[in-house]
Parts: sequence; C-alpha cells; structure tokens
Amino acid sequence: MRMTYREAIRAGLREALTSDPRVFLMGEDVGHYGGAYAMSLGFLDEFGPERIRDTPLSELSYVGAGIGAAIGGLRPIVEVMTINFSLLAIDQIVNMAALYRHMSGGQFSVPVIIRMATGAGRQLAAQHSHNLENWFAHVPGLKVIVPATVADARGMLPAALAEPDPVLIFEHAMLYNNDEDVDDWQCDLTHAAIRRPGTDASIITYGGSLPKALAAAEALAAAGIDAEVVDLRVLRPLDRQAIADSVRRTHRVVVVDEGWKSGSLAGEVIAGLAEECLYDLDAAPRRVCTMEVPIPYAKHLEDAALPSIEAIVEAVRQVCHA
Amino acid sequence: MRMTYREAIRAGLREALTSDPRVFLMGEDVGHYGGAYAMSLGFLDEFGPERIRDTPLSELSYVGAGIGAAIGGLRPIVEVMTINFSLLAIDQIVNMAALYRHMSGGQFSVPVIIRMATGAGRQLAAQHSHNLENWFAHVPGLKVIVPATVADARGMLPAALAEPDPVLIFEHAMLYNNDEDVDDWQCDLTHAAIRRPGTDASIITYGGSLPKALAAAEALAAAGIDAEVVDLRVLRPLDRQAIADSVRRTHRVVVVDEGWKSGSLAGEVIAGLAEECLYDLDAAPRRVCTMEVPIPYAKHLEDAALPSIEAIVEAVRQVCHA
Amino acid sequence: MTKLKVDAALGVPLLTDMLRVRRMEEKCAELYGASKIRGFLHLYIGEEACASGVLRAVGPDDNVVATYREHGHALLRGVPMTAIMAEMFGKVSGCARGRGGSMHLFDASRRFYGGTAIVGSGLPLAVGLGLADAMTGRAAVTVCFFGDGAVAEGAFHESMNLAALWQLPVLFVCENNLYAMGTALARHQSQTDLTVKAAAYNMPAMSVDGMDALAVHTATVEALSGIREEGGPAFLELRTYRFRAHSMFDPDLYRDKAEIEAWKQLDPIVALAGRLSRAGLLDEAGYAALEAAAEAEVADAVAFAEASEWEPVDELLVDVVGGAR
Amino acid sequence: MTKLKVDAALGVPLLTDMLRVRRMEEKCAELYGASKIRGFLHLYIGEEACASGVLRAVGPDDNVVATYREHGHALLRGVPMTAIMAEMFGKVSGCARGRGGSMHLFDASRRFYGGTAIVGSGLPLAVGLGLADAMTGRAAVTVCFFGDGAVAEGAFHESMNLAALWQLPVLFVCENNLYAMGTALARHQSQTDLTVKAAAYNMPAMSVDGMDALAVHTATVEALSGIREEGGPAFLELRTYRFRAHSMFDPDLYRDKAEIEAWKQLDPIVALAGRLSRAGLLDEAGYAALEAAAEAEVADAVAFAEASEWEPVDELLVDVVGGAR
Ligand SMILES: Cc1ncc(C[n+]2csc(CCOP(=O)(O)OP(=O)(O)O)c2C)c(N)n1
Ligand SMILES: Cc1ncc(C[n+]2csc(CCOP(=O)(O)OP(=O)(O)O)c2C)c(N)n1
Ligand SMILES: [Mg+2]
Ligand SMILES: [Mg+2]
Repeated sequence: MRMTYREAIRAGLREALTSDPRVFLMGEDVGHYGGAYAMSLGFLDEFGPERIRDTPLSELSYVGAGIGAAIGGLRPIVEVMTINFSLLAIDQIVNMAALYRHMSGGQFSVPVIIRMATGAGRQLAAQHSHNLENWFAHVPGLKVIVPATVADARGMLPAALAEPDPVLIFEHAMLYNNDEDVDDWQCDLTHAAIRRPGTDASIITYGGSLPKALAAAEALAAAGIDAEVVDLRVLRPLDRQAIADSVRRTHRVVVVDEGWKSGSLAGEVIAGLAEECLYDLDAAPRRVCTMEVPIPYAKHLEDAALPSIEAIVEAVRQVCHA
Repeated sequence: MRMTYREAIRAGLREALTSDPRVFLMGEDVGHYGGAYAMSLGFLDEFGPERIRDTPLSELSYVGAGIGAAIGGLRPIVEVMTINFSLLAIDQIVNMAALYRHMSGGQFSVPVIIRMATGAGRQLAAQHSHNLENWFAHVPGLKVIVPATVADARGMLPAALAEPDPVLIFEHAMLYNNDEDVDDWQCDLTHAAIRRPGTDASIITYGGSLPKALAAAEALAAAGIDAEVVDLRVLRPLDRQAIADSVRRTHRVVVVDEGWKSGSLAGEVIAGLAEECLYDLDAAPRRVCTMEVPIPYAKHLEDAALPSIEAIVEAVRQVCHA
Repeated sequence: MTKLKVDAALGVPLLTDMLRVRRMEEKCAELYGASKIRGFLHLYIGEEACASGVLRAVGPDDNVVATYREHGHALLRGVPMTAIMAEMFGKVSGCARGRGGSMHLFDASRRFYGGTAIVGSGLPLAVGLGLADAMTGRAAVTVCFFGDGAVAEGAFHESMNLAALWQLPVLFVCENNLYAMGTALARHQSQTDLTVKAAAYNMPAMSVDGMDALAVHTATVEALSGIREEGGPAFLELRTYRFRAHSMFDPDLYRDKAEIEAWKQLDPIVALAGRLSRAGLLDEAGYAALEAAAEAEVADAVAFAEASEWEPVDELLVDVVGGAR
Repeated sequence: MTKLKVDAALGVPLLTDMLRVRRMEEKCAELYGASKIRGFLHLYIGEEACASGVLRAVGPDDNVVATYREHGHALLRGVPMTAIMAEMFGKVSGCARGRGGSMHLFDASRRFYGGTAIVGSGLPLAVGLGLADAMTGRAAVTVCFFGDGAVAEGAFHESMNLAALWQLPVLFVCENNLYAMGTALARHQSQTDLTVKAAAYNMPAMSVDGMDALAVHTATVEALSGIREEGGPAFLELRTYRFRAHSMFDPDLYRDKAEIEAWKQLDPIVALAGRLSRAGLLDEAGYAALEAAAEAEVADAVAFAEASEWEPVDELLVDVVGGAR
C-alpha cells in the first residue's frame, strides 16, 4: 500500500488510540488545529477531547504530566511540536523519565512516548532547525528511535508502545511527505537496517539523512563505487554489531549526520568503530555533518550548512581512494 | 602561593568584581548563603546586593536575564548551582546565548559567563550527579572550559571575562578542596595542556578525571609504562592539534571522561583521532567512562559506576600490550 | 469605555504607522505565494494598533523586544522597510544579513532586540536588558511584546517575578489575540483574565482595547511614566485579534468564520481613519496620500530587496563567535 | 485564629506521628555525623505538623508526591522506618534498594512517588498522576508537597495552570518554611502572599498554621473533600519553619538566631503535647510511652539497616531499562 510518512505515523497513532484505551495523545495544537504537521487532523472528532488533548505552551509540565500519567498507568503519546522546544522539557525527560525506574530500585515503569519533529531544511532559521537527537541518545534509561522510512514510520510507533520505558521518537520534518509502498511494516527496535547493500564502502546514517545517503549511493554506483547504506534506526541503544559488521565487509566508512560535527552521533559511531574494528579500516573514516554554525535562514546558506548529496559522494570517493 | 581550587575561583571572582564595574555575580544563594559551595562567602558584605544577587529558583529566567544583561552591556557571571539544574535553563543557553550573535548578522555580543559545579562522587544520587559538558560542547557559539588544576581555576575566569562570547565554566565539585602551589596562572582558552609528559601512551582527559588520570600514570610508571596525560582544558573548541600531536608521539590512547560512554566527549576525541591520525594508532583506542546507568547513592555502587584509577591503569595496559 | 478624543497630531501618525505595516505585510503574503519569502511567516494583520500605539510612546533610548510575529514592531521601531524586506528575501542587506528571516529581525542601532522564535524566550532577555539599565543608571524602559500563549510558559512566570522582585524598568506587553496558534485562550489558561496574573507578582496591570491605537497609546504613555517614576515593571494586556491564519502553513480550521468576521469589523485602520474623518482631521485625499505613500514605500522596499545581493557563502562561519569580520 | 478543639482520637495519633519523625531524624543527623549516612540530608525537624496533618487525612488510594526533604512524608505515608533507614544507609533492603538515599525514597505499594531532588519537578508528576486517575475514573487525589522556593519555578506555574485548566484532582501543598535554602521568602517572591498565586489559576486556596497539626489536618480534610466533590485542584499553604539548617552542609548564616528561637517556641510537638495534656487527654506516662515507642522503633530501624546487605555490584545495571530482574 502506497502511503506517505505522515500517513504512516497517522495510521500508527489511530491504531494505538483505537486498540488501547490507555493511549492518549497530548501536545500543543494536536486537537483543534490538527497538529502542527497535520499529524492528528480529524482525531479530535474521532477520539474526543479527553484523548486528544491540546495543551498550553508549557513544555516542561505537559511532558512531565505525560511522564506522570505513564507512571500512573496510562500510555501517553506526547507530541512536542519540534525538538527545538524540547529543550524546555529536557529536565523532565532526563531527570525524571530516564532516571525514575533505576533510582526507585525498579519499582516503577515509565512507558511514555515522546514524539517530535526534528531537523533543518525548510529555511526556518537558527532557533527552529536543531538536530539534537544525539543528546537524548546519551542518556541511560531512554530509548531513542528515528524512523527514516515510511515502513518504519508505520511500524516503530506500535513497537515503541510495547516498551516498558520512555521512548523518544524523532521524525525528520523533511520526511513527512515522502511516500513508499508499505506492505510489511512489522519491526523491532533493536536492529539497524541495511537499506542498500554494497561492497566498497559503508555509508552509515539515520533519519532525515537517509534519502541523501541513498541518492549519493546511486550517484556513486554510476561512477563504479558500490556503497552500502546502513540506517541506524535506533540511536539508543546503538546496534554496534551491525555497524561493525558492515565495516568489516567494506573496510571504509562515511557517517552522515545532520547534527553539528563536534559531539555528533556520527562521532560516537566512529569512536565505536575505532575501538572495535580498528584494523578493519582501510582508510580513515569520515563524517559528513552540518557545519558548526547556527542554521541561517537564507536558502543558499542553509544548503551550504547542511550535509549534501555532493558532500557524501565526495567523502565516499575520498575513503575509497585513500 | 598555596591555595585551593575554591580559593582560586574566589580570587578570580573577587578580582573581576573589584576591577570591572560591569561585572556582577548572580545565582541561587550566592549572597546571603555565600554560595552552595561557599564560593562567594562574604561577597555580599564586600560588594553589596546590587552586585551579588540572590535569585529565586528560576533557572531559565535568571540565566536568560544574565544573557540579556550581557547583551545590554554588562559582564554577568551567572552561577547555576550545579549542572543538574542547568537543564532547566538550557533553552536560554542554546537558543539565545549561542545563536544570538550569528542570527542577528553579528550585531550583538553576548559576553556572559555561566559557571556551574558538575560531576559525581559525593553520593548525591541520580539527579545530582550529572556530567553533561559534552552537550554544551556540541553547540556552536558557546565556549566551554573545564579548569582541572588550581592554576586554571585561578586563570581561566579572567580569560573568560575577556571573551566576547558566552563562556560556560564547569567546576567539578570533587576538585574544590584540592590545593596546589600557584605562581603563574596566566593562561589562554585555546590550548590543551600536557600535565605529565610520557612516551608510551596518551591519557586524554579533563576536569574531575584529571587527578585520577595522573594517579593512574604514577601507578603505571611504577610498572614501567610511561604515560602522557593531556588535560583538554577547553571542550569547545577542542584543541585537536594537541590531541593528535600527543598520539602521534605515543601511538596509543585512552580517553578518560566521567560522562556516560555513548555519546561522550571521549567519543568525540576518539573520532577525531580516527579521522586525523588513524595510521598513527598502534592499538585500538579505549575509553574509560562512567557506566551507562543513573548514578546510584550507595557508595560501592557509585564507585563501581564512575571511572576509577584501576580502570584507567587497566585500559592503558591493554592499549600498550595490544 | 469612552473613546479618547482623537487629535490629528497623534491620530494621523498612528494611522500612517498602521497603514505602512498593513501594506508591507499584504505584500509579504503575496511574495510568500511567489516563493520570494520562505520559512515561517507570521502576519500581524489586524493587530497593528498594538505596535503603533505602544511604539509611538517609546523613546529612542528604550529597548524593544518582540516575537516571531514582529514585522510591525521592527518597522515601527524605525528599522527601514528596505532592510526588513531584504531580510525576508534572505539578502545580505537585510537587517540580519539574511540569516534571520521573518522571525529574526534585529537592529542594534535602534535597540531592537529581535525577533526570537521560542515562545516566551524574549521575556528573560527583557528582564536582563532592564537589569543592565537599572544597574548602570541608564534611564530607559525595556518594552517586551509577547502573546497570550506565552503566558502559559514558565518563562513568563519566572520573568514577571524577577522583574517585580528587583523592580526593573520593564513593560510587559501581552498582545492577547485570543489564540495561541490553534488553541483558544480558554483552552490554554485556567484564568482567562490575564491581569489577575500580574497581581500574583505584585505588578501593576492594565487591560486595553488593542484594536484602538489611541487607547493603546494612552495606556502605554501612562504605564511608561509609571515605570519611569517608580522604577518597577508593569503589565499591559492588549485585547486584539489576528485577521489571518497563524502562519502561512495554517489552514485556520479552529476559528469560527463568524468570529473572524466580527473582529474584522473592528479593523483598527478603518476605525481610526473613520474617526479622523468624522472629526474633520483627515479627508479622502489625505487618506489616499497616506495609502499612496505606504504603497510607494513597499514598492521601494521590494525593489531594494530584489536588487540586493546574497551573503557570500564563504561568510557562513563569520560571527559564530566574535572576532574580526 | 481560634484553635480547634483537640480530641484524643486524632490528637494522639498526630503526636505519635510527629514524634516518630522527630526521633528518626535526630538519629539520622547523628548517623550522618558518624558517616553512616552520606550525600545530602535535609531534615524536616520543626515541620512535622505538616506531613502528619496532611497525611492522616489522605486515603490509601491517594497518591503522594514529595521532595528531597521527605523522610517524614515517607514514614507517615506508611513506608516502614526500617526500609527508610536502610535506604539512607545505602542498603539493598532500603525502599529504593540503596540507590536513592535520603532524597529519593519511593514505595510503589504505598503510592509514594518520591523523593525527587530537582526543585519543582514533582509538580508535573503530580499533574500526570492526577490526569491518569481522572482519565481512568479512579477516585483518588494526588497530594503534592513542595516548598516556597519551588513556587518561583516555571514548573509551578505551568503545573498549577494545567491542573486547574483540566480540573484534575491534585492537592498542591506548599510547605512555606520562609526560606529556599538561604534565600528568605521576600528575597525570592515579589508577592509573598502565596495564596494570591492560586488566584492566578482560578484555583481555590487556603493558608494554615503549619505548626499546628490539627489545623493542618482540618484544612486538608476540607480541601480533599472539595477536590473529591468538585474534581478540580486546590492549593494549601502551610506556614512553617525548619529548626535545623537546610542540609548538613549548611552553616545557617542567613537566619537570625532570635528568629530561629522564636519559632522553636512554636515546636509543633511541644504544642500538641501541651494541648493534649491540658485537655487531660495525655498524661506524663502516656507521653513517655509514645517517646519510648518512637525510640524503640528508631533503634530497630538502625539495627535493621546495619544488619542489611549491600546491593551486589553486579546488579548495578539492572533496572536501567525494563526487563527481567
Ligand atoms: C516554546 C515554543 N513552543 C511552541 C512553539 C510553536 N509556536 C509558535 S507560535 C505559537 C503560538 C504562540 O501563541 P501566542 O503567544 O499567543 O502568540 P501569537 O502567535 O498569537 O501572536 C506556537 C505554539 C514555539 N515557537 N516555541
Ligand atoms: C531546580 C533546582 N535548583 C536548585 C536546587 C538546589 N536546592 C535544593 S533545595 C533548594 C531550596 C528549596 O527551597 P524550598 O522549595 O523552599 O524547600 P525547602 O528546602 O525549604 O523545604 C535549593 C535551591 C535544586 N535541587 N533544584
Ligand atoms: Mg496569541
Ligand atoms: Mg522553603
């Protein structure tokens, strides 16, 4: 069945709301507005205001209330409009959701889902273009997932709802209108996926950068370089095995990540490879990340700041000809 | 002159308050209480309530007000009691302080200093034991410094006050009572420092882990391994040259970092080395980080979670015998 | 409430202000359709009496902090329309070199501090600017605009308390347009009388018809003189309405057409023009001249923006931190 | 304010509660000196009337959320003193397996949700628990304790608004001990009458003498029945005082000795014991028996804690995430 990434998320939300009375959706403008990205358009009529809850602009406390409601036995899906605003709620996510189970000696579960749009690319400028998934991926107690395909957009939400722990879902806003044929969307939250097998180099990426990586791989194929594209899917815990396996086959690696380079998730991937399979690397690994600059509004500057297909192609060429 | 880390910070604060009328200190309990870590004891009497400002428990807004006062021409030193509470203020730090200059086209400077205690080791449990310097070090527009020695505690604050940009100072709480003879404390905010030269392996670290790294190096010396200890001092921008230079000499590297391993600053250091001097590495690099768990209260569990001298020694042995 | 007497010395400038903002933004909407302007664009149409009434009362030494719906505030603070338009085009001649766009207009020389897009984030900034002025003895007020939605943020609460506690010269101006994006006031505030909030901080408060530029102006003059005399902050609620959708992406499904129409009857430009005309202070030709001037200014601004250059890509990393540019 | 009539059926249990908390904490202070207890230790001594008065009014189905100064709340919620003491020793038999310590006491079976140490962080949690109950139709109230200092946090503002907006069954109990660490109320609140804050959220509020366990109890009963009947939240201010320093690290330089002494004259234990005695409801022997029982319980708890095991180090990573333990 052909559907967009947005439709896939919507279908997952609707299924959850329909099948589990403990599930409800809460966030800014999820109700009367229908979701900033139209993710819940029509849901208010369908499920009523008790289960489709418009919140005030109070990120810290409605995220915290979602955490509390999860501890209280419900299965809240909290939508934070974008990752940019999650900084106002990050204390509750890190200091409450992530720690609560362990520091209580395992007495409580916190099965809350926190979804948010992430990423740049739409000329929304510095305060509305963050990629900070790596921050959340640093925190024990959280699970961090990044659907990059329509099938994962469809399948990862139900999988997340089966988790006993807080799951953060990052939806790159540039993916919402992508469409694909989706037949089998059942999936796990433990494995990375090879989106394009290849033998000459591994391009490791996630989220909004996957389409760029695949396009780069196509361009490289035309030039005789057969790149494998690995989609991390889950940023915490990382599927280090899959990463290492790919690199042990190709011996060359480029990591593509829309985060700023220093301290990026890409850095963690490379560090893990250096620790685990240093001698399998036939060339110095490379990162294609966002330039270390607040994202500017002007299109040509934003484009220059973000990872591009050309930059990925160039990086793969370099590792292959090293 | 012999002084403690605490006295060194106090001396820097006093000097700044005395010499520059634009400087003031603001934060929770910096005045009547004298600072949670007694950093400003007596300052209220000495400098008066206009310049030693007790704030309400309103991290987001007093940090934001410090940013605003800096934009307005002052040189605020904002004390956030500990890094744990900075999560409540992180939106203002990232979305305002870090971005303001660039997104205004360079019209404004934000010369604010934000100081905070960081780190674990005193049985303060999960919510009071964070190390998240790596998060801040990820953000363009910020400068992140981590004095690990008494001389740096003395010298880095005046150097930070000379910066035109937001500077975050992380003071590891386990260092406050350390003492040293300090004669020359003039320093820059650009270079890492070799705290112990060595030839067999590089131990790269910062902040509260430096004393552990030095102790490990001593233990290793007794066992015939001559380890170099590099103190990063500045986490953003990283002195990548110094890191690479050390490893090019020793060919073996262990990075010690009290942060959780996945997504740690240590990972960034290793990633940089893999990119820049892969062929200089004679053994897979290793990280000694905090276990990926909320820090427990019980002493034996906290100790087990944190980097230990023994673990550093063991890691260096491993890279040396690889 | 009895309407204030209108006089030409104030009425005509206020009308001029509002017309300039209105025509500029209508053009922006058009240019958005033509893809000349991109990103988020939040129009102020319908709310012009707020910025004009307030900013005509503010002096050059005062500071102004605004939100992402700040085209009107920037313009009426004195930022040239050319620089605003160029900014929205993303050109280097823009008031933020094209880096900010619609949501991030800045002008240091006019003490216009943005243009920030995290709801509520301007309030701590305003407190800090007020603190700097109070500590240096600079006689100035910081005027901080924000919406009703921002009132729900912790930043509002903390900033109001800080400003009142430290008696800082800050005027908090809440442009209550009854909606935070698609969320009506009563769905985001348990207490919809926003002046009651100010009492929780011991802060003087006034609520004014935000569709009446003269009333806004008078209230602002009063509030500012209170602040200048007493030193402490004040809270001003302006009851207003946006005629357009929240942003260009908003299908505006959450408001009654009838409600929108009723508010449009209160158009602040039509209202003030009518009063000036009835008072014999502005005839048709006079009004037409104002219109024509506004349109000419818009045309100039667009031409300027079109003709301007892009910031060279190799300047991308300039001004991330300080240093020679 | 006229004192409530004291009756033995309530007065003696309240006194018993307070004595148990007092003796337990005095022992904790001693054990801190002996390095048996480490980390932060925030004593509640002087404030016992608050927890006892409130918690005697709360039912087993209700939820309780507290702060880092929560030994008394945990104990009076029914957490065994043995488990509390073992927790402070860091033993696996503690109510959080020794992972939490003084600031993080938990007991799921008694609906005691901590024990959290980020000031203000319990309020959103309480809102969420209240929301869960409201949505599932579980008849229960969530009682949330916090200090005057927490009132300055954005979390307070946002949580009060949410609870009132959604009419959730939450009782917000502010233990106003006049200081946030070393910062006196008037130095952190521009409006020191905290009940005015509740008005900003349209929430009913009461202020009570927090040194009088009976008054606290009566007010709580009233507030709870209001919540159970109306559904919506309420705010209760308890005016109290801590006799000891903020934590074991605090040299307590910011308070007048005379002020402390004056408050000590209002010791809630002495006050209630005196009233019971004057009313002929408790004689010296009766009081001595309560004392002795409390002391015996403390001695037991310490012995239990001493005798308990440490959590094995190889369980360090258990329960970071869910799964078989
Ligand atoms: C912290 C934060 N949360 C959410 C948003 C998304 N958002 C932008 S404007 C807006 C509504 C703000 O309403 P209000 O403060 O009333 O201002 P108005 O747009 O009505 O002028 C929202 C939810 C944001 N920019 N920042
Ligand atoms: C967000 C946050 N900021 C600062 C602290 C440090 N701190 C712990 S308790 C406290 C004072 C709290 O005062 P109050 O809320 O009145 O409670 P009390 O201690 O008087 O019971 C402070 C500043 C903290 N734990 N959390
Ligand atoms: Mg609004
Ligand atoms: Mg207090």
